[in-house]
Amino acid sequence: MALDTVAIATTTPDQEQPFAALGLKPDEYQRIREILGRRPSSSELAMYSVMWSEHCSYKSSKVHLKQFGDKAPHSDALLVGIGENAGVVDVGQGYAVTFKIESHNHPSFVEPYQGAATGVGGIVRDILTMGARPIAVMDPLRFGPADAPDTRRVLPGIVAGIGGYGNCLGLPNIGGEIIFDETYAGNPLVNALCVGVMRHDQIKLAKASGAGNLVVLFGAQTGGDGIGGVSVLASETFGSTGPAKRPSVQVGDPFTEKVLIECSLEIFAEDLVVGIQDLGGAGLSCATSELASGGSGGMRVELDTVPLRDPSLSPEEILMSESQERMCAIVEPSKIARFLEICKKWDVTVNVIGEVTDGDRLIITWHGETIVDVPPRTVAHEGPVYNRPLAKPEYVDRVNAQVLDLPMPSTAAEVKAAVLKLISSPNMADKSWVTSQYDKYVQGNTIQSQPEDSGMIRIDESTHLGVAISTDANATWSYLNPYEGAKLALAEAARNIATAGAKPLAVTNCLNFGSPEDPGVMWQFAETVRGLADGCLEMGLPVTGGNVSFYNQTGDVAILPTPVIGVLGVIQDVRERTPMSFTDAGLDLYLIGDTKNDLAGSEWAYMHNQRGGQSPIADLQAEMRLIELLLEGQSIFAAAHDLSQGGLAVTLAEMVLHHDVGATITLTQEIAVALLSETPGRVVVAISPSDAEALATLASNHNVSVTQLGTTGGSSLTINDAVIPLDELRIAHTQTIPKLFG
Amino acid sequence: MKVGVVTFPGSLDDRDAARAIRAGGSEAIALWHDDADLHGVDAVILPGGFSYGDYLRCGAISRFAPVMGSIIEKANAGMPVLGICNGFQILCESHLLPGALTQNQGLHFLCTPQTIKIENTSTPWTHDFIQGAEIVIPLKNGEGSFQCDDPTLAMLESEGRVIARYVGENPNGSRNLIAGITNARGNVVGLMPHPEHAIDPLTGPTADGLPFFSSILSVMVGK
Amino acid sequence: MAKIVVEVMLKPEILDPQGKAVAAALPRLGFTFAKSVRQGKRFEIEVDSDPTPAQLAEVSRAAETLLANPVIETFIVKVEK
Amino acid sequence: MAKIVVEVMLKPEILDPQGKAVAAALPRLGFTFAKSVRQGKRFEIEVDSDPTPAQLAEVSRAAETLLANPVIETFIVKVEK
Ligand SMILES: Nc1ncnc2c1ncn2[C@@H]1O[C@H](COP(=O)(O)OP(=O)(O)O)[C@@H](O)[C@H]1O
Ligand SMILES: [Mg+2]
Repeated sequence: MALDTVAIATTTPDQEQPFAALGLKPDEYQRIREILGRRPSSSELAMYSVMWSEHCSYKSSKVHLKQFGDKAPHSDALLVGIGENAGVVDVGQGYAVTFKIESHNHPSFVEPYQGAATGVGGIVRDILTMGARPIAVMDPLRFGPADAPDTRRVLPGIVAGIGGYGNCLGLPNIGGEIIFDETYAGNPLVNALCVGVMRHDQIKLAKASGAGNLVVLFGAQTGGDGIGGVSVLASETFGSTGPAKRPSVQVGDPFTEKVLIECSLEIFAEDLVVGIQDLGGAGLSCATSELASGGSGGMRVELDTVPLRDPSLSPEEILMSESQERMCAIVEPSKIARFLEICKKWDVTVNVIGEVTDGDRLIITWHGETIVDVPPRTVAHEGPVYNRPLAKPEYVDRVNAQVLDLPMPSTAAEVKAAVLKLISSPNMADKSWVTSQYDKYVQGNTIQSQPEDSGMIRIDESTHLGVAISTDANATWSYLNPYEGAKLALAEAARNIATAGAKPLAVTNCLNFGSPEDPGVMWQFAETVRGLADGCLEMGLPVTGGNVSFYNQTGDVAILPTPVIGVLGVIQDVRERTPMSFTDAGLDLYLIGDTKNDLAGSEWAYMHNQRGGQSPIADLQAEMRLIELLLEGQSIFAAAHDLSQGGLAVTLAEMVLHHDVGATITLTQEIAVALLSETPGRVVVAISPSDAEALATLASNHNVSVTQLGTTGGSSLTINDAVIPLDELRIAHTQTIPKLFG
Repeated sequence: MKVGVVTFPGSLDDRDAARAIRAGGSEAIALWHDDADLHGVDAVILPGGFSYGDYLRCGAISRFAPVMGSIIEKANAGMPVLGICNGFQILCESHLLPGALTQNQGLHFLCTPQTIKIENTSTPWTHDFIQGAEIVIPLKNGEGSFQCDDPTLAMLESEGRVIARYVGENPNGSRNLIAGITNARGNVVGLMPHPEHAIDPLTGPTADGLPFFSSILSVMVGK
Repeated sequence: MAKIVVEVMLKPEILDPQGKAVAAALPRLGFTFAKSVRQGKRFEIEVDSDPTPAQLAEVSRAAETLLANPVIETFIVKVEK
Repeated sequence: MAKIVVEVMLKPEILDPQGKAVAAALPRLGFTFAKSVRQGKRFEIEVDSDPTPAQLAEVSRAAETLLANPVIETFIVKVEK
């Protein structure tokens, strides 16, 4: 195809262009023509189409996400908020921490290993871009039924891909989730979180300012990978036979990324960049337009200078390529020599591809001809915005009205059988088959990882300052009530930080939903965002960033609304943290918080194929009192473990198995409800008997109820008269996943 | 005592190894793969990681780094060298140690606290252990299965050159449960599991790995 | 006894980090012959007797489903003596 | 332009867990033709022109030092059109 230039575009206004094939709607194409006052050149069309895709432009979600700003609680800790590659939080002692979660759902369905691997690679670059050293990753995952053939295909590949990439980067994996549900069949969710740390004065932003400064592309060469991949793929509905479009898959090169990280950190340490942006979805289109748009607007790029892996690529393809492991920096001319030197030391490919200019246009040339001449803000930040129709779906009232009909164990034999059944179900079973494929020790700062409630990383060896992170979502509650579901996930993540003794500080989120063109899905989304924004305001936790993944559906069946909420907290001395389990016999176990009949949306209900009833209503004031109690009482807790999926039964089983120390429990409430209900806002703690009074005082000060459950010790989990030997419990808990996937 | 830690492109556990050296009472000196100068160190540790991505075979490319030329020369003259995980792989590829490390029998990367038994305390890296001690340190690798031919295996066993052995189920298919070996002279040691991640129970499973880093001081200064 | 060989290579447009690493290492060792290197897999399959066309077709099916990943790889089935 | 191929296989006495895993997976998928499977590597090296014997000897040296580990592997160098 002959080169289409701006000059040609001006003289051939009526030439037909394949905008629809590139995912643009007629009115969007018309708007581009209005912005430019002519038809776009083919390169401009390529840029607009990827940048205005759902994935890059947030066109369906923007109007809702605004609430995170509008309802933002005041927070002294927030150093960089939404809008940059990742938010940055002050954790004290001059340290800043940045964290963000992102989805790579669709690519991971197409090619599980590479899809998941490049998902990790992408989020790590977002964190690096902020100026931070990445220090850990997490991976909340969702799959179809554990025994479905497609799950057997995708799960091992996804797990190996996350491990393969993260391990090779030397990033400890400190947590995640693995949940099975039929709605994810054919549409697994691969969300990846990365956290990084830097000093306050090292924060970097994505902006190109200062005319005459150089635009520098460094890292991998550009190839034909995933042209239109992430953006188009993540913006397409899957047909029942697989993805509608099958773009070439991106292959990750973690070694190149590891070297890129070290090289970038050395460049940052010498203060050699004015602005920096990673190349992710939409590749150079995104990086150049966002950098220019973040600065004063003027930039000139000579596309011929981009180093290519495949010399036959056209300029449109170069602009859209999503080749991994690339970064784009803005560098003052006086600093370029040193910049190039550091790249040489690390053997990193580097090229000056352009410069910042005085004007307000992004101009890209190819063999001397101008192929792009656009106002960069219109590409990067002023894309289309949709107020999509939304309507409460018909199912909501219907399922909310359903009355659950569940077996309620009462005899000792029934209780024992129920606990063993629950603890061996794929969702509740031990996940070490997965997590043992992840390096958790590298960097030597991991304080907590799976199966603890949260991951915890030491960030200063001398002061013992640390951060903790948890990610949570209860998609069934979100299905029953998306507004409450979002708040409940937020509360759970915050609680999971606090059980360890860390103070919640900030929130990130990954909103995984079906098609935004379905008003019912859009309603779920809107309710979720409203719930999360209200919840964050009430709890005083700012949303620092996140990601939206739409079109997660197979045919017309959408996944459960799955808002994965990540909460980051700070702990002053990691040596003082509270672990999830006890090593000693003779401790007293208490339940903090009330248990109501909350079986709707529970694991027990799911195991009996029931997804009806009403989700619990989040009581965030109670959650905050519980968090305060946990933080204040930290010194008396020998162990603290959150109650969530699987209720008290699962929490107790996990605690006794962790160090092989049993417990004897006496329950006075109706035993099925006591064990299986999933009422939020509850924690089991272990204390020395001599601290009973201190706990009672804490409880009354914070207006939280506590109930003594029993004592630790022995080689069984005994609940009233049901005796479950630890060996039996362990076999039930640990055999499920290896049997399915080993 | 100055102990050098080599950083190759893709090394991951170099900082952790340096921390462990300091915890063991010595000074850690950073060495760079592209610099043949050993900066006067008394001993060298080749740390874990994925040098050059471990794309071809683990350690196959690193073996040719300029720094390795100097290390091979000094090792042959008796300088203590410890290769951990990827470092062990590099030592085998360099032929400082016999055998090779191949893909785990389970085909997966495996990260787990692993019990090993120390069987040779005469090397400068294992001197501070009690013969037969069972310790728990992390094992984490994808290619940790020690393989060699029968005569080599017989030689290693008869000369007491197996310095550590896995206890319990074979985690990766290594012949004779071998977790670590030494050269004929006893100064070069390769170890698959990671003692540098077991110097403090706060961040590792135990502090059992510390003697690997204190031994060098006892041997070279203490005696 | 006969040997069927399946050779699996990444599609040309797909990044091959392994081949790249080898290509970069060769000149450092003084080997300058390679313009580019691609790394793939080779499966040697022992079968009972000289394979029939039907059997080879089955091997191709196995290659497609198990030995190669058609999303990113291509393969060839051969008989070797 | 010509292509030199280096095929690297584990020595027969060395355990090949990947080959074993493939051999075990095939019958589960209904493929019963394989008596045994070994998995190796294949390097495709692009060179400028038809290789001379001297060049092939150099490739063999590269295979010996870098592409294969003689402790556990064997290799063959071929020219392919
Ligand atoms: N669900 C969300 N909640 C809060 N912020 C979000 C959400 N989704 C996207 N954002 C923010 O919008 C901005 C643009 O996102 P994105 O284009 O995904 O960034 P990047 O390309 O760097 O990954 C980022 O600052 C991101 O944090
Ligand atoms: Mg980014």
